[in-house]
Amino acid sequence: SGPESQPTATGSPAAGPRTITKIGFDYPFTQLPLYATLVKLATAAARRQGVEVVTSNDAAKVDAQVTNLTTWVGQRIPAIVSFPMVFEATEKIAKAALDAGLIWVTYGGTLQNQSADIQFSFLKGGTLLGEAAARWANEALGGTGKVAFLVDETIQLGRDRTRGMVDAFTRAAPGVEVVAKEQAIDPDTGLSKSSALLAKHPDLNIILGVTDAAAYGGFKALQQAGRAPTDARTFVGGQDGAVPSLVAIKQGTFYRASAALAPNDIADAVVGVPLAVAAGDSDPSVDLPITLLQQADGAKIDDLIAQNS
Amino acid sequence: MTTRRLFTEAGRAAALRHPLLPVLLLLILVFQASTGSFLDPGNLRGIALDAAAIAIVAAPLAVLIISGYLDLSVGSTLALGGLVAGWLAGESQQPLPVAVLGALAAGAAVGALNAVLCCYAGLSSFIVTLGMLTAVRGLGQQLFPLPLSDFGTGFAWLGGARLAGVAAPVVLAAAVLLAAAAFLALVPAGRHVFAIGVNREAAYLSGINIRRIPAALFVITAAAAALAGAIKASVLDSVASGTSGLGFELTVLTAVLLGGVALTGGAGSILGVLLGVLFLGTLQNGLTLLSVPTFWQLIAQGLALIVGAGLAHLTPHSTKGARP
Amino acid sequence: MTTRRLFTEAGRAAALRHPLLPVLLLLILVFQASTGSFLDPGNLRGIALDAAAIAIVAAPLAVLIISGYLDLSVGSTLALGGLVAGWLAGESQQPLPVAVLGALAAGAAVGALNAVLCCYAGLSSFIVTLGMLTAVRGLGQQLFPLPLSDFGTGFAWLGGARLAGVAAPVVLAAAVLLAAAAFLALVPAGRHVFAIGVNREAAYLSGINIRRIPAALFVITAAAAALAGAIKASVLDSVASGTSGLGFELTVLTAVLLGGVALTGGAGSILGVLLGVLFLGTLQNGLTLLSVPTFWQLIAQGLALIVGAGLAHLTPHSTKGARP
Amino acid sequence: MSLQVTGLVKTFNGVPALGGVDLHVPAGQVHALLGHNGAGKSTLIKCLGGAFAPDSGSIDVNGVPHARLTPRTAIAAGVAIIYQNLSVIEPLTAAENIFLGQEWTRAGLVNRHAQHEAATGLLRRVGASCRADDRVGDLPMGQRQMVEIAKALSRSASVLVLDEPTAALSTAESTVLAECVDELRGQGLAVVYVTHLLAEVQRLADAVTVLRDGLVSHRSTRPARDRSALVAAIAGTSGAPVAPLTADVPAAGPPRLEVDGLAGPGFGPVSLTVGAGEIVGLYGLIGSGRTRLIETMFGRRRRSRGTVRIDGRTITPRNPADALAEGVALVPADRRRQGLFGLLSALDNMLLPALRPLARHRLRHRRAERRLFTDTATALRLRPAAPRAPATAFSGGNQQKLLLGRWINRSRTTNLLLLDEPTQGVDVGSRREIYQAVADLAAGTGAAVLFASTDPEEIVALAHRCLVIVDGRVSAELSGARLTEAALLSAAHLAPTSPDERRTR
Ligand SMILES: Nc1ncnc2c1ncn2[C@@H]1O[C@H](COP(=O)(O)OP(=O)(O)OP(=O)(O)O)[C@@H](O)[C@H]1O
Ligand SMILES: Nc1ncnc2c1ncn2[C@@H]1O[C@H](COP(=O)(O)OP(=O)(O)OP(=O)(O)O)[C@@H](O)[C@H]1O
Ligand SMILES: [Mg+2]
Ligand SMILES: [Mg+2]
Repeated sequence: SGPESQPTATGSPAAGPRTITKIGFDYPFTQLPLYATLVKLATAAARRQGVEVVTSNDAAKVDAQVTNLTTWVGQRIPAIVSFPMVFEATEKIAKAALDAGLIWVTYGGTLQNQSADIQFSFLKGGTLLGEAAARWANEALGGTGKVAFLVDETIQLGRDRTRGMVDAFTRAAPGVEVVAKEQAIDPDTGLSKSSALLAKHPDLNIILGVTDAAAYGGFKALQQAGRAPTDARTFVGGQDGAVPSLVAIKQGTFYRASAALAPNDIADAVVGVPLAVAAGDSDPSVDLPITLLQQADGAKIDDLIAQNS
Repeated sequence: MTTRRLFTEAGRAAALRHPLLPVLLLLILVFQASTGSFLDPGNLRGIALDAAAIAIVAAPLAVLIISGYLDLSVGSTLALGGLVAGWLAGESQQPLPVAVLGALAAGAAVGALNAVLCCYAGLSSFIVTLGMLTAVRGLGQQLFPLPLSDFGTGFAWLGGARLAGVAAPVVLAAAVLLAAAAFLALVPAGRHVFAIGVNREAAYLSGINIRRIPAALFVITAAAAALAGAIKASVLDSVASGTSGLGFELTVLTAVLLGGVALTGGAGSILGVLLGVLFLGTLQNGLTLLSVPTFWQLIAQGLALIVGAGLAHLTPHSTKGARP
Repeated sequence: MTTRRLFTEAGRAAALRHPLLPVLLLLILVFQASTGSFLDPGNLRGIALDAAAIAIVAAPLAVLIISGYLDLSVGSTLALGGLVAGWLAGESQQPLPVAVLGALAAGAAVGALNAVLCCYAGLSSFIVTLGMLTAVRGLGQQLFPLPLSDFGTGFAWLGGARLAGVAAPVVLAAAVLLAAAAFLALVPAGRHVFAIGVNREAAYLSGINIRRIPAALFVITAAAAALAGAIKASVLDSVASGTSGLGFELTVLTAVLLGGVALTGGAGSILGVLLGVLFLGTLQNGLTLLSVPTFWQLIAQGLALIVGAGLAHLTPHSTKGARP
Repeated sequence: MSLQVTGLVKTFNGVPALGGVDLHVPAGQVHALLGHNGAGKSTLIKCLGGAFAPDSGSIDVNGVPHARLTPRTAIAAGVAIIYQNLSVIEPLTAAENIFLGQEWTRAGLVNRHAQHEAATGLLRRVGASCRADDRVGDLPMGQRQMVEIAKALSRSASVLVLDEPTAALSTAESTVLAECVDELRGQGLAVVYVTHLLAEVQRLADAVTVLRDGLVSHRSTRPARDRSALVAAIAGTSGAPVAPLTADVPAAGPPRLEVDGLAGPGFGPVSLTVGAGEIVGLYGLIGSGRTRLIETMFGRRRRSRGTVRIDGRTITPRNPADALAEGVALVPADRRRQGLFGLLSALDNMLLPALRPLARHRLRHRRAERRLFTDTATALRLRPAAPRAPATAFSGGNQQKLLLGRWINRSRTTNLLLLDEPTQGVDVGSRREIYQAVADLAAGTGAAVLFASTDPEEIVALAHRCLVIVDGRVSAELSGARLTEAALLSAAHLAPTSPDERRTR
């Protein structure tokens, strides 16, 4: 099952309102910049609600995530919000949590065993970026040119974003030649892969990244290849809403778009959804929108940058 | 020598050889006192299950390292084993023994390649197995780009069954540890492993087969990694080629070295390795129980490793390198 | 001995010592022939820029390894250096020299801790620096949880300036490589490095300070890693504590070992290290140019490492260990 | 320039290795330090060089007292030491080794040219045939020893200490070394000279001190005259000289070992036979090819042609394991590199190949192992006879006994025993035990024994018959009354040039 599949056994066995004092927030990609922001904002949101947030140290390892979740279930952390690295691998633990009378909230997808979920459509985020880039290509390049994708095939989230981005772009701008799909999620790799691609295709117009970090590396590679930062025939876009990329967008460079999550909304949901479940809310789940940010969205960008500092 | 004196000597020797033991006990005490739930049966079961997969690989890896070689490819081999077992059990609907045998065969194949390159062609085992770590990961992702899951109840036995109240993986791990310890202590070839690790040339001139023994250890280590992968796949009822066992090689190696095995070969014990595995498991579990913030956990883990190294240094083994 | 004979000998010796050289040339030829754009100045500049950061760390690390120690913490130290430099240049608006000095100081502090633990307390450098790898990463994330960017034009000089048409990082890397090579060949302490790596005890008995030299190398290696971090931060005009330099230690170590440096100490050359760095850079770049699918790239990289190990094995160095 | 050691004590884990030793060596004296294996000679010397810190006592060098020395302070005080375990650095050149730690520099850089010149002079002075820019790892043991001696001389020391410097040297090289020592005495150095060879004591020493179990048991200033007193003091028994064991020459029968035209890189063709129970010595200069011949028979090196037959059966071992399966055993010459497992226990070292034959139901039979160890240790006078002590804690001579015990014990059926320098570093008393053990093995089991030695005294004492090897071939055969030290020396030195010199040219 993936984020798109339907839950079959939603709901916690323990009905009726409860009070919870502690929420375990398990976000595995602790190396990502977003992580620190989320923890900070969620902790603040929790304090406003009078509950405590504890975090796990998964370091992007499935093994560690499973171990830590198991420990939490054993420890009876009353509510767990978890972003499973491998959804299938988490099903059993979620079930154990529900069986123990705990609240389980799935983040970024849906499990069969859960109390509620916080949904994002990563596919949708990718699609937003792909469509925006295609629109720009059709306008600025007349529907021609060359595009390179910096993709991620290793985890579900990456595959979803990749599929959304690539499919949407190629559907809407069929005349643009796809010259590469290279694995890259960090700026270093993004930079070196883009440099190599630029050697082969000096006229590369578009680099779309599965993360803002990777796309930012591509942004730097283009500049090193002599592209002026405001070049009119160049487009770079990424996903996440990372600060360096937002700054570049705001400055009017050819880094033109980012499919961004709103950390404040997420943090509120991380605290709010389990509390809603505890309060007996009949429909506690939320679906958080991913928004495409471009230079025109100056205020939103400022807001996001503020949330991230 | 009286029996009593023998015992006292053994006790002193154990404490001297394994200074990790008192520290592990102290750690457990502190965690129990501060969390109150460390020693809960459920929590201990969780630690044991995690430790089991590590121990199953750590024991043969320790023997391999004592013989003077190294295998860094176990993380990817674990993933490959899990994928093959999962694919056989799930998609191909084979019974559990077939799935496990398939995983073992896949692991053994990787191990055999390592063995040929390191023991017979004489290449550096560090680079070769680092290369295999990358290549086997790529192979696994190429063969199974998408996660596998839903392996059926037959396969669930491997990770979930209880034998006399103990989880099957823990029973397996105990068997592997005992076998490795018995091999080192009771079988002539066990001593040969030490001899090869200390002085290959002298071992060769003593008529020991200095290629076949480490080669067999490479195969066994890789097969054990694949078995651990199958167990993990069974426990989680799923396996993903990109993430399964990622970084596992460093965890196992850390446990082995913490346990007092010398990276240069020739010294180490299985009891030490068990202590190393338990130390890591206890630490990770205790830090989570204590709700230590993420980044502090990283710092604490790093420092604990260094403290562990300091203790391993106190063992008589480590006087090996001249330390004037 | 005539000059001519000297030259012929040197040529033969170089080919024998560095079998990676012909293979690197072959690789370049193949990539150029199949892609047509490998030798484009822009592409070579890209490779050189990547290789520069690796070489700056690989050169001192190689010397450290020759002396018989190891530093696995360079990946996190690189991140710390980038963070400190970026913070000084960006938030604190300090000029470039201050930012670079800050990074060097942070790196040197990490290196000094490694040095005390490994050289003076005598702990295993493998475990200690593995622990530091984790702890320093945690420290960096704790201090700078959010990514830093926008460091201003002054700081951009470090990664972007051209000196006589060559990028500043490449000039720096060349200087570091030359300094390391000259140190090993010309300075007494450089010869002592080999002596310590081969036989610590004998070196000690010859009156060599077997602690201070490796200790200094730890500090220099860590400072170099921090410098590389500052350069990367300047090139990218951003740095993130969680991902910067992640896995860098393995890349550098691989380059060093491919270059024929013995992990057991006592053997290696800086020319070999340079070849190792270029081999890795060329391989990764060429595979990208050829649009090899992701997972096949992993497989090819792994196999290339093994082939590289096979070549390193042909060097006279590796006959060091008895190989009956 | 003098050395004065007073009340030196050093214990290992509570066991004293030195129990309060006094030693006075005035300037211009060569002082022989003697004693059985494990008596504490090397321990004393390591205290002088700063390798060990003594528990108590003091060391006066040129009138300056030191409670403990470090290698640096020892060097600075003018003490130069040649340790029993060579400490050359293999990847460095001879010149770099000679000046290691004391490099000649110009503007902070190594002055290679000057070092090369000076090293060449030093190497010539000690009679070495290697060149200053040879990589030491490529040199044979004898040349390495010469490099080490040159290194000690380069330090312009006032106290020179040599720990069994001739153990790896042939007679010719030992003679050159003796001349060097003579010269240094003339220059007023205080020289401490450790050896097990009484001939050297008589040739060189002005005074002797004999250690016994860490205590001084005998002192003399006229060592040349009381040889039997020395043997008594060292061995702790009556001082009969090492008696030849060749009295009972085995009855002639079919040969057990027949070597026919055996040749390999650097030696041969060699043809020889050894009868049942016969002990045949191979005498030659360093580099004459004895080691290569022996190692080829053992499957350690490739043969280029020729056959080896045991009891009429041709054997073609491809590796040592094959040779061992045919009942061929080898005690190698390079103890540390080819024999010893430093970290492992004495029992492991001695019985490693015996574990399998002793096993019951494929499991180790510890009681039998312990019994065999005790018996073998007693037969060879191993000191201490501690099965669990690591090999590195044994003195040099006792390490050699561990290796001999590996193949000379009753768990083995040996058809052919190959020994390469079997008693290097073994004291006079134990040497007799070892000869006896070898002779017993030959007489008792009818094994053929072939051994290489650089010590003519040893050949005369142990061999029934001796083959003189020159330049990789048998150049003469001596037996019975013709087998004398003088005959051996003249036969070996008849060769026009030493093979070592030819090889390095
Ligand atoms: N590192 C050590 N640890 C423990 N015991 C040691 C160590 N080194 C030497 N000994 C012990 O000290 C005693 C003296 O040894 P030493 O090496 O000084 O003897 P030696 O007189 O040089 O003998 P040899 O003639 O065999 O070289 C021996 O009993 C030896 O076992
Ligand atoms: N310590 C050592 N390390 C490496 N190689 C060695 C060592 N000692 C000897 N050798 C090599 O082993 C071979 C035998 O050396 P060595 O000179 O002792 O014996 P040989 O030449 O056969 O003559 P002989 O035994 O008569 O002296 C030579 O090729 C030498 O280079
Ligand atoms: Mg001695
Ligand atoms: Mg020899």
